[in-house]
Amino acid sequence: MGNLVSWARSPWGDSVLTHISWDLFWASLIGGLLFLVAHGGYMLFSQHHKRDSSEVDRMEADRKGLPANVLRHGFVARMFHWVMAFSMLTLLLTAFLPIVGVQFAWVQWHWMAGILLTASIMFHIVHATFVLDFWSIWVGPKDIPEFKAEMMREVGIDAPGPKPGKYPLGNRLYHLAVVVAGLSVIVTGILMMWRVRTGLVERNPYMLTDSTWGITYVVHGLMGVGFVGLVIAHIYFALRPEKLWVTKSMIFGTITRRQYLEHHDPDRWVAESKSGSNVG
Amino acid sequence: MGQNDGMAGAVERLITLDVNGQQRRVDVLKNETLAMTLRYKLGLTGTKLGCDRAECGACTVLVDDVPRYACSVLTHSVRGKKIQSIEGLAAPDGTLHPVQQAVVEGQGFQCAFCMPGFVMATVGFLKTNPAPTRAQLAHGISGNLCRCADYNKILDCMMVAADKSRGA
Amino acid sequence: MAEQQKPVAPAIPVAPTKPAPGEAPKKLEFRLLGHNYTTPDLVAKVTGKAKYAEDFRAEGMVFIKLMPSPRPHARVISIDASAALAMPGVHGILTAKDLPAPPPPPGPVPAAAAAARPAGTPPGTPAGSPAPQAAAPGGGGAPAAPAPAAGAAPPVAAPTPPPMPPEFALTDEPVYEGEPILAIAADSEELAAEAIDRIVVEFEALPFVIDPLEGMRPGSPDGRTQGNVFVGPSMKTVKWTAADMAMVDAGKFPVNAEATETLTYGDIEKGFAEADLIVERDSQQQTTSHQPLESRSAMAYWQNGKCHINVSTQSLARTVAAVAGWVGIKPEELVLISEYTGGGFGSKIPGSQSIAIPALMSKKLNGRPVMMRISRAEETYIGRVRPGYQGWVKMGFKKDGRITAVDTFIVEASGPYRRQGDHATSANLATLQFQAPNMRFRGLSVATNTPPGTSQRAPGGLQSSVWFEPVVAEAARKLGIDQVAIRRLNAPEGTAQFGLNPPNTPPGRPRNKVTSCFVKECLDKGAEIFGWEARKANSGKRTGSKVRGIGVATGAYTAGSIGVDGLCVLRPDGKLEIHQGIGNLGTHSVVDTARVIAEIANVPWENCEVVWGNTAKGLPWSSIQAGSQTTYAHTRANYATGMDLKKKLTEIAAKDFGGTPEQYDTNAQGVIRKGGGLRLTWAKAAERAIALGGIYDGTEVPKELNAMTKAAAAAHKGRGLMGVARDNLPRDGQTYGFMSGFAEVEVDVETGVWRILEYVGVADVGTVIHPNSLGGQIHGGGIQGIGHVRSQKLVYDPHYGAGLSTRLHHNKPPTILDIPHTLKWAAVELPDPTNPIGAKGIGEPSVGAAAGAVLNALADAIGDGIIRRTPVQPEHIMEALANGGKPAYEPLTAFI
Amino acid sequence: MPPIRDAMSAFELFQPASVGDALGILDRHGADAWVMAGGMDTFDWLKDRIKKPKVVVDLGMVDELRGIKDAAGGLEIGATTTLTTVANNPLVKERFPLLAEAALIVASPQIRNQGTVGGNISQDARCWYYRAGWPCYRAGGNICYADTPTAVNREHAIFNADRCVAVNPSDTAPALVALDAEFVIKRGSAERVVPAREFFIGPGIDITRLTVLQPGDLLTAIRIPATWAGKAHYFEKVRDRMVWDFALVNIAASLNMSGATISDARMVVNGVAAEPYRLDAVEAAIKGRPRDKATAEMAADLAVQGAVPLRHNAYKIPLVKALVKRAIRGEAEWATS
Repeated sequence: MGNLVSWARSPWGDSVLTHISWDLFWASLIGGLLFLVAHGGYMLFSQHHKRDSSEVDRMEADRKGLPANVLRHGFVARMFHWVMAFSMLTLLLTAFLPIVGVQFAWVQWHWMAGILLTASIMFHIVHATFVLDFWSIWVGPKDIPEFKAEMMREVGIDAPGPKPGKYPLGNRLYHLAVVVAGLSVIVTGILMMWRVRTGLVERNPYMLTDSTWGITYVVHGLMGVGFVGLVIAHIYFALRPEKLWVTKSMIFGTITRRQYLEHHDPDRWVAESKSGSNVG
Repeated sequence: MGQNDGMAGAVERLITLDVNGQQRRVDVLKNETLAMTLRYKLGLTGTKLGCDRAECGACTVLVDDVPRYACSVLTHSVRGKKIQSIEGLAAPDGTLHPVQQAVVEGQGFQCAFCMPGFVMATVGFLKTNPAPTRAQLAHGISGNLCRCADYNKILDCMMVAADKSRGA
Repeated sequence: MAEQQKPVAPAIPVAPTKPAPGEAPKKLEFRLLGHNYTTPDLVAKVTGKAKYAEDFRAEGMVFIKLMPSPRPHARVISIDASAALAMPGVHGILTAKDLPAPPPPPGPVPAAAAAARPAGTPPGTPAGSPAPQAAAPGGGGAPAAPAPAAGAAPPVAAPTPPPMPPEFALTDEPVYEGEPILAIAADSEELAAEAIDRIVVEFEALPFVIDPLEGMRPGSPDGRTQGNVFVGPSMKTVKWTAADMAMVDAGKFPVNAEATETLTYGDIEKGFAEADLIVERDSQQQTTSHQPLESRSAMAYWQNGKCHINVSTQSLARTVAAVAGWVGIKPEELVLISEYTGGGFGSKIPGSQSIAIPALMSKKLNGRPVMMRISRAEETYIGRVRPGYQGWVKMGFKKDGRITAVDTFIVEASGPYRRQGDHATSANLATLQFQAPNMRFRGLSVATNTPPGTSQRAPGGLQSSVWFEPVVAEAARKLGIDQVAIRRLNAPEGTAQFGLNPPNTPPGRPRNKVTSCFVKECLDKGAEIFGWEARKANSGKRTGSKVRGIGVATGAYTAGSIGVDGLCVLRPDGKLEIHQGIGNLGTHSVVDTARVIAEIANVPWENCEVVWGNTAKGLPWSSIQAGSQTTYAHTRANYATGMDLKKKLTEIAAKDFGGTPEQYDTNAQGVIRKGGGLRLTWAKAAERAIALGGIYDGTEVPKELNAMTKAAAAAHKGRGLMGVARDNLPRDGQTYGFMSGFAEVEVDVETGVWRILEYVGVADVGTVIHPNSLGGQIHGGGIQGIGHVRSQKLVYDPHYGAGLSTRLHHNKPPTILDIPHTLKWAAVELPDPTNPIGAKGIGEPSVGAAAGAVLNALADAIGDGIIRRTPVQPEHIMEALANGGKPAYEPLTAFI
Repeated sequence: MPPIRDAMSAFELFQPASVGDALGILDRHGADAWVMAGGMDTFDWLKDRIKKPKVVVDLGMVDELRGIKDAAGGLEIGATTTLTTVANNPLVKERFPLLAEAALIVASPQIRNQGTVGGNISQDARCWYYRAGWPCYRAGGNICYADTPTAVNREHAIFNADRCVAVNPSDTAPALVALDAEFVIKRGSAERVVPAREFFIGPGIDITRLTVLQPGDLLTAIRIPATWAGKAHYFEKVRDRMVWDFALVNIAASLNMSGATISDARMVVNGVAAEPYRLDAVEAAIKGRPRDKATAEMAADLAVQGAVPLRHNAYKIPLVKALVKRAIRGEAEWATS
């Protein structure tokens, strides 16, 4: 595998970082695929315990006021998600296709997609802060009871304790990873805009020192290859049969009332109708 | 051709070179240039190193009568070829080559560090064009740099040299 | 040695020729001098037998590689060489700490100090002190050292900062990229390089300056910790105002910015008020490296308590003390060998500091021979440069073309170590070349973290022609005056006066004057050979995309110093050994000036052997071989020596055969009685001298001789009849050589590519002593000047302070195809009256004349206002012409 | 620590006598092997100690790689044929004078005596930052030192720069592109024939190489079709010095005339992009037009569309225009004098 990062001699003879080793890309890719296989295998034996259908029936009866379809992702949120997905895929393809041997002039598409990603993320932050329930996707100490309960359920025990709110814990942990990696690539990527010719900023390739630039590139690279694994995992889950209802909700916006009650804790996530008014 | 460990194209270090009409047995590193071999192994220091980068001509020697920069030729690549350096130009009795004679008569060159290279380049060029015009001669020996910039006198001498060489 | 001997020896003037008032100077005729011959070193050169420094070998020789500084300015914090020294085949390391303490100024007459004053040293210089700087033909340039005399700021009340420390061979505070930090000796260069790769050096980065004008920006870093501007031997920090720098940023030179040096003559305000036409311009000249074809390689070993070094140096006698100082030994412990030098052009006047490295390494290795081969890239870093200029010039003219005033401001890129002073030299030369009645020079010598500046063939002289000549040419065009005529009108003549003074110099102080000057004759002869009048029809002639132009310019430079020694020994085998302390750097002067002794004493040249190039052979004290001073200095010294030899010969004859010495003379066979036959053969005379001893065989020598000459005489005493003398001949004034240059160029206006069609140089060199060599100097110097105008440059990346033009194809010295296929030259051959031989130097004046002529021809072809910097690259012309004559390049940026 | 120059590192040397042997050695040593023909580019890298290959494969003994032969009215030139041979070959001079002229104007006589046509077209970029061994994009790093606000980039690219602004320095490459040449590349037992246009690649495609040649590849021959034989040709190189200089800009053009009008054309400039820059728009626009001033003016403007100058190389725009005009007018200029 060689070194995980590549070093070079700066014009002044100092050792500076330049890039991550592209071996790490393969590591991330293989890691993502291994996870996929491992998880797929595991799911064959998974005892995941969702809410008993009898209980769901009871809850459904109790909540006649719920609409038939519960809004999970508003239009704006869905737009954001898909724009981000598009830009992220473009970024990954433009970054990594040349490494696997598909050579083309990728830089322009890469930074343009990067700008799209940055814009969409900035919008998302504002939107999540002021419109969405910002904390619904966050992870914190208060999630420990849910974590314990979900682990029990995973081995087939109908454990007491909280059910997931709007987002299951795994979902929220994934989001956290994406936040960290995403902000890292965005911040480093924005700095890199001063390195390449974009016409958007007054270039200054010497804005940072040689060694700081090296760190910038390595962070960008590390997080970038990290996304390879993350995206593989994400797509994998999106395509798993038992999760397709979630995927559909990212397209159509809603889940059925029954799905809502099956998978969520109505107390932790108060359903909205498609019109957006609180129900129940 | 050296053939060690049976591998095609492999090279032996101990080789025989044809230098100035003599067969010289010499131990040559793989990464050794002809200029280094001549200067440091065979004692032929008339071949000068001005730049060691093929951009001054002070190291010019003839390889099979063709002027080449000895600084930029691997010695191993001239096995079996006829190498002529400035030391091999005069006759064994000391009679100067017509080109050398012309330089002596015309008091050509100043510091003369470039001189062996210029002389060899001229000898090589005159083999391909024995009766050059002054302009053709200048082109022919344009791969040699003279920092004293005695170019005018060099061309004067070398035009005489061309006449002498034809007469010889 | 195939020259025709003339049957009759002409009368030799026994004292400086002084033409009677009104009498026109006449050409001197000699038996040997003035005739072509073959120098005795030529066969060795053309057969490859001549040994230059890197051609020497010795048993057990090891090889040095240097570690260059990766940074333009830094402090070495630590060096860990343990891994390198542990490698088998690695023998030793040398760092700055291993170098001896600073040497005292070298030589009985400190070579550097004596020669470092700018040309045109103002009055007040002690009379009889050696002439100011000079550089040798084919190897010119004066040594660089602190130059406190002319050009320095007037004394100020503030306490003077301490003088800057000298430069060493290795350093703990590199002040330019590539400066050697340490040396490693190993079995091979390759192994030494591998070893250096394993050495860990920790640096503390220090601020640096590349473009001198950037160093003037308020708040900008200084090139040295002591400041950014050299003032005399010291430094201080000078920053221009924000308004000044705003002008720089707008591409205009701020003419009212602060200067640390001011020199004046007359009253420029009055001068400009009288002018009918004023021409001014911003201007820039590049820094160029010397690039002698032989790098400064050196090989050293110790034997029997003496340090033997094979070196490449311009002036052997003057290198001994310097090298001994750098090695930390006494001059008598040093054997210096330099029989052949592959060019120097000012960069090897007293050798170079790096010579000490193999010597000290060898000492560490118990005398083992050490070879230090300097590569071309290393030569580009440590091999010295000519300082570039940025600035402004303004000249006033009367309607008839008479110059009324000159004002100039020159910022010199001096490199990191010392004030070079080329800028002040240029200004002083302008007062000579153009005889301006009023002039002011303001200047700064700015420290840059680029290779150290030193004299390069015509230091300040080349730049003077490039700086001022195009302004004169523009004025002539504007006034409708012929270019030759305007130069004739302003040319110096006779014992012309020149020189600038520091401000507040009391009025009436006498100026410098030259010993002879025949510029007008040079212009006339050049115009005739060039066919100036006929070629005027070519001016501006367009054929397709090509336009032609013609130009003329003059060049001037010091051309002679005084006070050096000569030494010869007439041996009992009848041969005359002529010892020369000057180096053999290609100018042939080492042999040409030796012929003076043979000439004077009537010894056939076939009987003469010239001894040079090895201090163990006993060599007399010499001039520095630089500044075009050798020919003058050593024809005088060897004239005195020849006279001494002849005097002793006739004295011996008088002793043996009666009568007075005056009744005897010499001919090709030996000593004759006037009107009678041969009395003493050369061999017999030598035997008699040995028998007589005393002054005749060198046992007693004059006290006035230099210690080095005395040591040489002592080594050779008793071997024959010794002629030995110091040049005590009188001289009133300073000796300068002059050139006129004429050029025709052709410019392709679509691509900006230009070529020179014709060049003619005519020299005022006094008596011509060797026509072939003179032609070589006129053209060689001329082409070096052309290289300056055409292509040579040094390029630096300003962010990293790193040299980019480390290769010849980057720094672009001129090739054989960059000049016309045929060049012409001539000399006016009017003797200098202060030299009995009448000869002067010419290595430097040739440089500026050619550069100026080509620049003027270019402007004649494409118009004024386009060329503002050198080298004139194709795009400078092409872009400006495509842009309606407006230059598109950056006018003031340096090192691009 | 800082770079030490001018001491070549040791390597294993192979001097195969046949293409087959050479390919075998290359196959065995993969990326460790360095192919050397004339060595005029190689020695710089090795002496600068920037490249330290374990194995050098000297092609000098492979006779089958040398020579020029007729190929159906065109020519096939062995990759290690020297530039002198190309410049003096009667067939080249008769059919493709622009190639002869381009070869004759390379560097210096001795370099042409040793440098090969294959080496000339596949030589690496001469950007002085890259050649200094600095860790730029082309060297696998993350910056172009030549494209910074303070960089000295007079010799750099005005077209198709993508992070790296180095240019292709070859004189023969544009000539071969203008002749629709094809390049025969062998690898192991496989052979592929690559059109000139695809042989040269820009930084967008691969920032670390100027051609498609990868470790293990061996350029064996150059095929020039008969298409442009005997047609109107033009070559000109603008440079600072008449010897040892790379082109600031050079131009190679072949024009097929049908009477007084241009029926087809190839026009290529080099020294302006990382690949020989083919002026497609010009080629299309001058079809059916005479070789006159009007066509030249029109073509000149088209030629420089899309040019992006750097701080020190804006002159290349008018220079390209001037050369395009001259190529169309076909005036004989001093090429080599």
